[in-house]
Amino acid sequence: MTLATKGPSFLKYNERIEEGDTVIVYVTFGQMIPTVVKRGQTLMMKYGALRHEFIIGKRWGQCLSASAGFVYILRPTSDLWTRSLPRRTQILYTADCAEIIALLDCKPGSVICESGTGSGSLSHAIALAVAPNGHLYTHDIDESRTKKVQEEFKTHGLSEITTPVVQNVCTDGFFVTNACDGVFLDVPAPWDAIPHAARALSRSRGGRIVSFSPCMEQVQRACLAMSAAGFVCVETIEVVPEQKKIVGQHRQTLEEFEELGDAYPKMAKKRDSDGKVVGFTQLVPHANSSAAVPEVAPEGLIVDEDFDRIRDVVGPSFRNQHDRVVVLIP
Amino acid sequence: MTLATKGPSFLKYNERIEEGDTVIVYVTFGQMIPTVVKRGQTLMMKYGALRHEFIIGKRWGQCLSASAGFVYILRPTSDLWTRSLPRRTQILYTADCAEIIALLDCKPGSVICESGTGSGSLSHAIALAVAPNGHLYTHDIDESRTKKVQEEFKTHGLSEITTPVVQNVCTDGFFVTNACDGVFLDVPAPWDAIPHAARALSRSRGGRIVSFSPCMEQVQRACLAMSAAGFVCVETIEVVPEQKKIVGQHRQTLEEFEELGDAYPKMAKKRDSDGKVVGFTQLVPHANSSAAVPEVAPEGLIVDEDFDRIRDVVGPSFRNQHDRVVVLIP
Amino acid sequence: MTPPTTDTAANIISNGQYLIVQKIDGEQSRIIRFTPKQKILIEKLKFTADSAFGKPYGLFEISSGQCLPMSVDRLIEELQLQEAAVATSSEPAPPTTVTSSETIITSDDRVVIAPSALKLEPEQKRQKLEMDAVLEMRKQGVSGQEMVQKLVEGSASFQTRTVFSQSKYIKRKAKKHSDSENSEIALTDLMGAVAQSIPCVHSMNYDEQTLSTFLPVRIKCVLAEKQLPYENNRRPANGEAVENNGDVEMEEKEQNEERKVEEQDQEALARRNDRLERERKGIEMIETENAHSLIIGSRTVDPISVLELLYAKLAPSASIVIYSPHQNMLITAYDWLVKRGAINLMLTDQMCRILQVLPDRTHPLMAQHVAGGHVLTAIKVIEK
Amino acid sequence: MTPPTTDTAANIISNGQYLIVQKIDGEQSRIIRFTPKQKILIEKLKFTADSAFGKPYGLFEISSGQCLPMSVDRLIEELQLQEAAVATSSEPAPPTTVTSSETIITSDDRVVIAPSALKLEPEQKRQKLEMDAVLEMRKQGVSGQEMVQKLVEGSASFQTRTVFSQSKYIKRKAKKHSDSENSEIALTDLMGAVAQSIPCVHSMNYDEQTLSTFLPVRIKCVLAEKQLPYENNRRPANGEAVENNGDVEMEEKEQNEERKVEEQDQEALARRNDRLERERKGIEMIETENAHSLIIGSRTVDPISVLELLYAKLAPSASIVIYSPHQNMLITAYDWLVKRGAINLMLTDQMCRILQVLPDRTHPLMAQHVAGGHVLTAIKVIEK
Repeated sequence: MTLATKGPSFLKYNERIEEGDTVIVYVTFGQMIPTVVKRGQTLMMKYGALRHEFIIGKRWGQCLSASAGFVYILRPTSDLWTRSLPRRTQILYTADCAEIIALLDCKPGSVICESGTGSGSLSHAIALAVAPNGHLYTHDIDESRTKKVQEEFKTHGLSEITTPVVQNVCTDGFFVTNACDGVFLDVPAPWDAIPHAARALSRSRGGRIVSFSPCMEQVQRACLAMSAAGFVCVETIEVVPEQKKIVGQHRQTLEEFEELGDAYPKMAKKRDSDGKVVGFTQLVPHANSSAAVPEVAPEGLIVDEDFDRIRDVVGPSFRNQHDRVVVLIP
Repeated sequence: MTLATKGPSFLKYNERIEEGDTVIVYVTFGQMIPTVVKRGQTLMMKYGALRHEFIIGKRWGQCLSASAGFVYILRPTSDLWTRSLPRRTQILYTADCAEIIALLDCKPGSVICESGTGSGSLSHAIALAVAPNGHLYTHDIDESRTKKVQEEFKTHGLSEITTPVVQNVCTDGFFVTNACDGVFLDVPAPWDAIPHAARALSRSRGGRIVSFSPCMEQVQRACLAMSAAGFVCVETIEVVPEQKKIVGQHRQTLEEFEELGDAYPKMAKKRDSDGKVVGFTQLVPHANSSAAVPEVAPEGLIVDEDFDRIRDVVGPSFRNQHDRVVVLIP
Repeated sequence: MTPPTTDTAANIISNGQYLIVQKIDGEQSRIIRFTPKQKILIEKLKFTADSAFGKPYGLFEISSGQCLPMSVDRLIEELQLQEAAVATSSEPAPPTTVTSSETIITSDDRVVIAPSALKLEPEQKRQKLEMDAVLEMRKQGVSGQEMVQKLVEGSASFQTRTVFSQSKYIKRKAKKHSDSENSEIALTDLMGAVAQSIPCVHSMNYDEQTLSTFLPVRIKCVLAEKQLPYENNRRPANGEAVENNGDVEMEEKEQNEERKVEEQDQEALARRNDRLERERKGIEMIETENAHSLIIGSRTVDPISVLELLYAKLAPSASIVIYSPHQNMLITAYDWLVKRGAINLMLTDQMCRILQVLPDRTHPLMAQHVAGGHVLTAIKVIEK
Repeated sequence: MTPPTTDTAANIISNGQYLIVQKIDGEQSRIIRFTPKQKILIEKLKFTADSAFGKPYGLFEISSGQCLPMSVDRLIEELQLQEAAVATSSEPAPPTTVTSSETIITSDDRVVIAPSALKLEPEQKRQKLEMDAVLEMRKQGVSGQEMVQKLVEGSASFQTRTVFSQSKYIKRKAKKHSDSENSEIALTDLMGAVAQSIPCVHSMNYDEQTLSTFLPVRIKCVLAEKQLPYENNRRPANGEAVENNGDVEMEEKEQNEERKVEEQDQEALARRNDRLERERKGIEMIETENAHSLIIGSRTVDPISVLELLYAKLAPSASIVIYSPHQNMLITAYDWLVKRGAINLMLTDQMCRILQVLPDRTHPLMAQHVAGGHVLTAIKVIEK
């Protein structure tokens, strides 16, 4: 099996963007628009209008000026595709996709069955992982979804390694039997699909099954159905990703705090010291260094959870009438 | 209600340690031994023998030399008590204790019911939080455990604010009715205890209930039993604490790595540069700065989960026959 | 050994109090100071503060802008009435027809199970069966409370379904009321919310008992203390003394305003004197080196700056607890403490996961990282 | 459109291969190179490597130190036999008498539920009832497989109990076999374990296809490249060329040893030439500035040191992914990348929670923070 080396593809790129290529238009952090480049068309977004003519012939990663701002034109990857998908409900995000692909042991040459197809987010990730000589069979009961993803695969040059199928795997099983290396399930009743999955897997090579469930009760039933179908090493894993925010770090001395308040560098009022404040040396000693904080930055308040841990570590000297608490206040 | 100002207590201390005081002997990080100081006795531990006579009359926080090393003598707090408890199975740790006390809204004057007493770890934390004018009723079906904790409360000067009760709250309810501000449950069948808990709480003041369960199924049944008993704002919370390790940070340049390998400062072989290595300037440029890493430090390998996230972000250019992967190796 | 009962008067809502207002199963809880004629608005729910005065903290029902205390008994009673309606309903709507939040309380709603599995034949059959069983129990005159008991004790199948639905029912009920401007709210006093109160401890109306545990000291005084203002035989005995103290001047705008108020209001004067007296005690406590713990919680102040001022004054065996959203601040504080021989150093982080427990759909909520920072703890000891 | 089938020969275990060895439901999995006469030991389980040669990867049963392929069908079959034994057992031992891991498979064991609740009357009654129901189904001749189906489709009560026990039974069975030197293990090839393989890509026996995707380049060459060794008209066409290259000397001990082997073994020579050819290609790829991504994963190497060497050579729109256990390293790398106009910068961390799914005792395992570090990602763009 060979891949078309000509034509648009998530797998191969020419140095410059051609008509028919899928590009990811990076507008701002968190806002990306996937677009198939076509002469005569115009993309409308936050920064105004961008005519596709301007995109064609440019290099990937180029910064282009739209009518009201700048955007970047990026090569599509499965990660960018997932992040920029317009249908943002109920899709699997990058962290989950990565974990699923790892657990399925997807690699070039792997044959994988998936159900349901859904938005095609994971389908793209799997297809790219098994390329160029593997294959993805993706099943869904919704024909319109299947058609949509089939169209996307074609546009993205992935048709030859993917087969979208309209089929209910819970009742009718999978498109292949005794053939695949891995089965991924994201269906409401995985326990019904699991015996079919066992039949879809290659008897000689063995294989893996991964079932994604949004709730505990499904997980519990899926676990026992897997054991009953002869699967071993059944494990339940939840991926909890955390994103950190990198912010300019601002360290104040207590003197600076007394003088300026809990102000971040930009807000710091430049007042002349009039003798009242002692030991005032530097305004923002560490303003240029960066520090990572959790994405959920506190709004100037200590959150309850931290505070209660603090209280317990401190022990009896707090919230106790005999010991007194000294509170420093501005 | 007044507290004894004389005698040993978790609530009041004299400046110097007296006979009968409970002290926490801090041996090493993670190894603390709670001891009641008594003339004539000797504590045996990792660093040899320590005669209690040496402890009496010393200041809290003093460093003492035992026969084979140094230890510190610390004032007991509920946190240190929890951490140093010899019975380390099935006890609630500081993070959970803190969360429970916060959710129960324990404060000086609160009246709290607890079941089971167990190791008395949480009982101590609650007693200290409600002191000096609140009260803790702690219930357990195991008389020996109750006796043990009662003895501890006496030794720790907490007798007057605590009442240990041998009673099965699931069948016989709590020691008080229409009286308390909060009920904590850590029993195998909380659903049986919840209606009793509703009766134990003050009708005029209202109150809170917190049930701790090790497994999902108990949580599910407890939730519905709470709603059925008229509790509102039912929430399920899991505390996931994480401890970070602060290590000396070592930054190598690629040149240094090529020369010395993945060596931490102590292990770095001091070899003279013989002209082969280019741009070698400094051996350990940042060795004195510290950095926090998760407690599960990697053993020189990237763990699978990280790697798979890496792979997915990178997208199609990896694990793909058409694109090639350049790997830098020493 | 009788339980000490908290004074009932302390549980009564009064003019000027800060209260926590929370809509039952609402999204947010807010701290609001209740003053006369004030309109309180929370999540589309409106009522006058006056209507809450004189009533004890607890559960309220909002009706035509008025706060009416609501007992749990009535809540359970209403629940049972609603259950009876379910039992006598003859034509339950199919579960999949639930469309809007307004119509969400259909008579069938209590036994809607596992929406994610609704498409499947066996699931639907099971629901049907259970619905029949529930109706049968109703016919036999089993009361709601009894039935809950039976279900909890009985089959796990019923247990995880029907009564969960009940819990959901309560939530939905609250929601419906909300839509019709008639819903339960909870009013709680602020005592427990110490976390939020510390930054504003000087302005909030704490009760006597709580106030006595706080000794607010202005940072200005602690910084000035470096030059020993109080040791200079100028220890202030009351507010006036502090005001006459040249080292710690009080020409701040706020202070001036307060002075005006003072002239008009003897009560305010007494409060101020009390505050300054407590400040003096606080400074004294710091000076006598008897503090058993030091808690530092700030977004921007370098903890080392505070440690340099106060660490030496802590009693040996004292705990040091430092919160910061910035890990780097804590790392430098860690190095500082290690140099001074502090022991039992720990840097911790914490995640709180909220689980949504629903019939056949128990799942963790996505937004779960509550703790926006790290905590460094240590114990001060007397060095060898 | 027929599915491409992987060559069967590729699935056969052969001499010298690196394999992942894992005991079913064991604690650890290890990478072991299988060589003749080698004794493999994993969690008290011992067998000879020879006994695995010539057999396909998969499930094995260890018996008297020998590896015997085991089919899933047989596993299920044995399970059913065992179930039948349970069904005919007349005197189930009381659940609380289970004392040691050896005797843990009592006939009653399959329906032991929620040990934490065992002391309670209602719980015990319920167990008794279900035990009876299970025995009744057995008497009616319902097969294990069918029963599982029934239970899954039927009452949630049965579903979460009996079949869970079955899953537990499989685990216990494995455990028992382990104790009697007779247990299942899984042997998997290493292809998927790329994470572990990268640091040792040059020494592991990858198959042709995988090898072709790796172009190992020695750091030495990349550093030397700063002074353009290959551009100096001294581009090496094969291994010899590299060896004669004065800038990139090859006097390392390992290389010398390899040269000896080379003299004896033509095959090794070919492998070495191939490796050097791939290195040349790798260097060329770096030079043509066509790399679509840069992944940096190191415990100690400052990512900036690598970025300074390679960032300029990346194709625009390339992804940069940096792993480090030290957050500070990534913060400085972040600043470096921001200065160069990189976009879509993200610093992420990840926790993997393992849930133990057991009958009425589903709970998260304590040790759950797997990911020992952070990942910084960015995309290179052409600046305005």
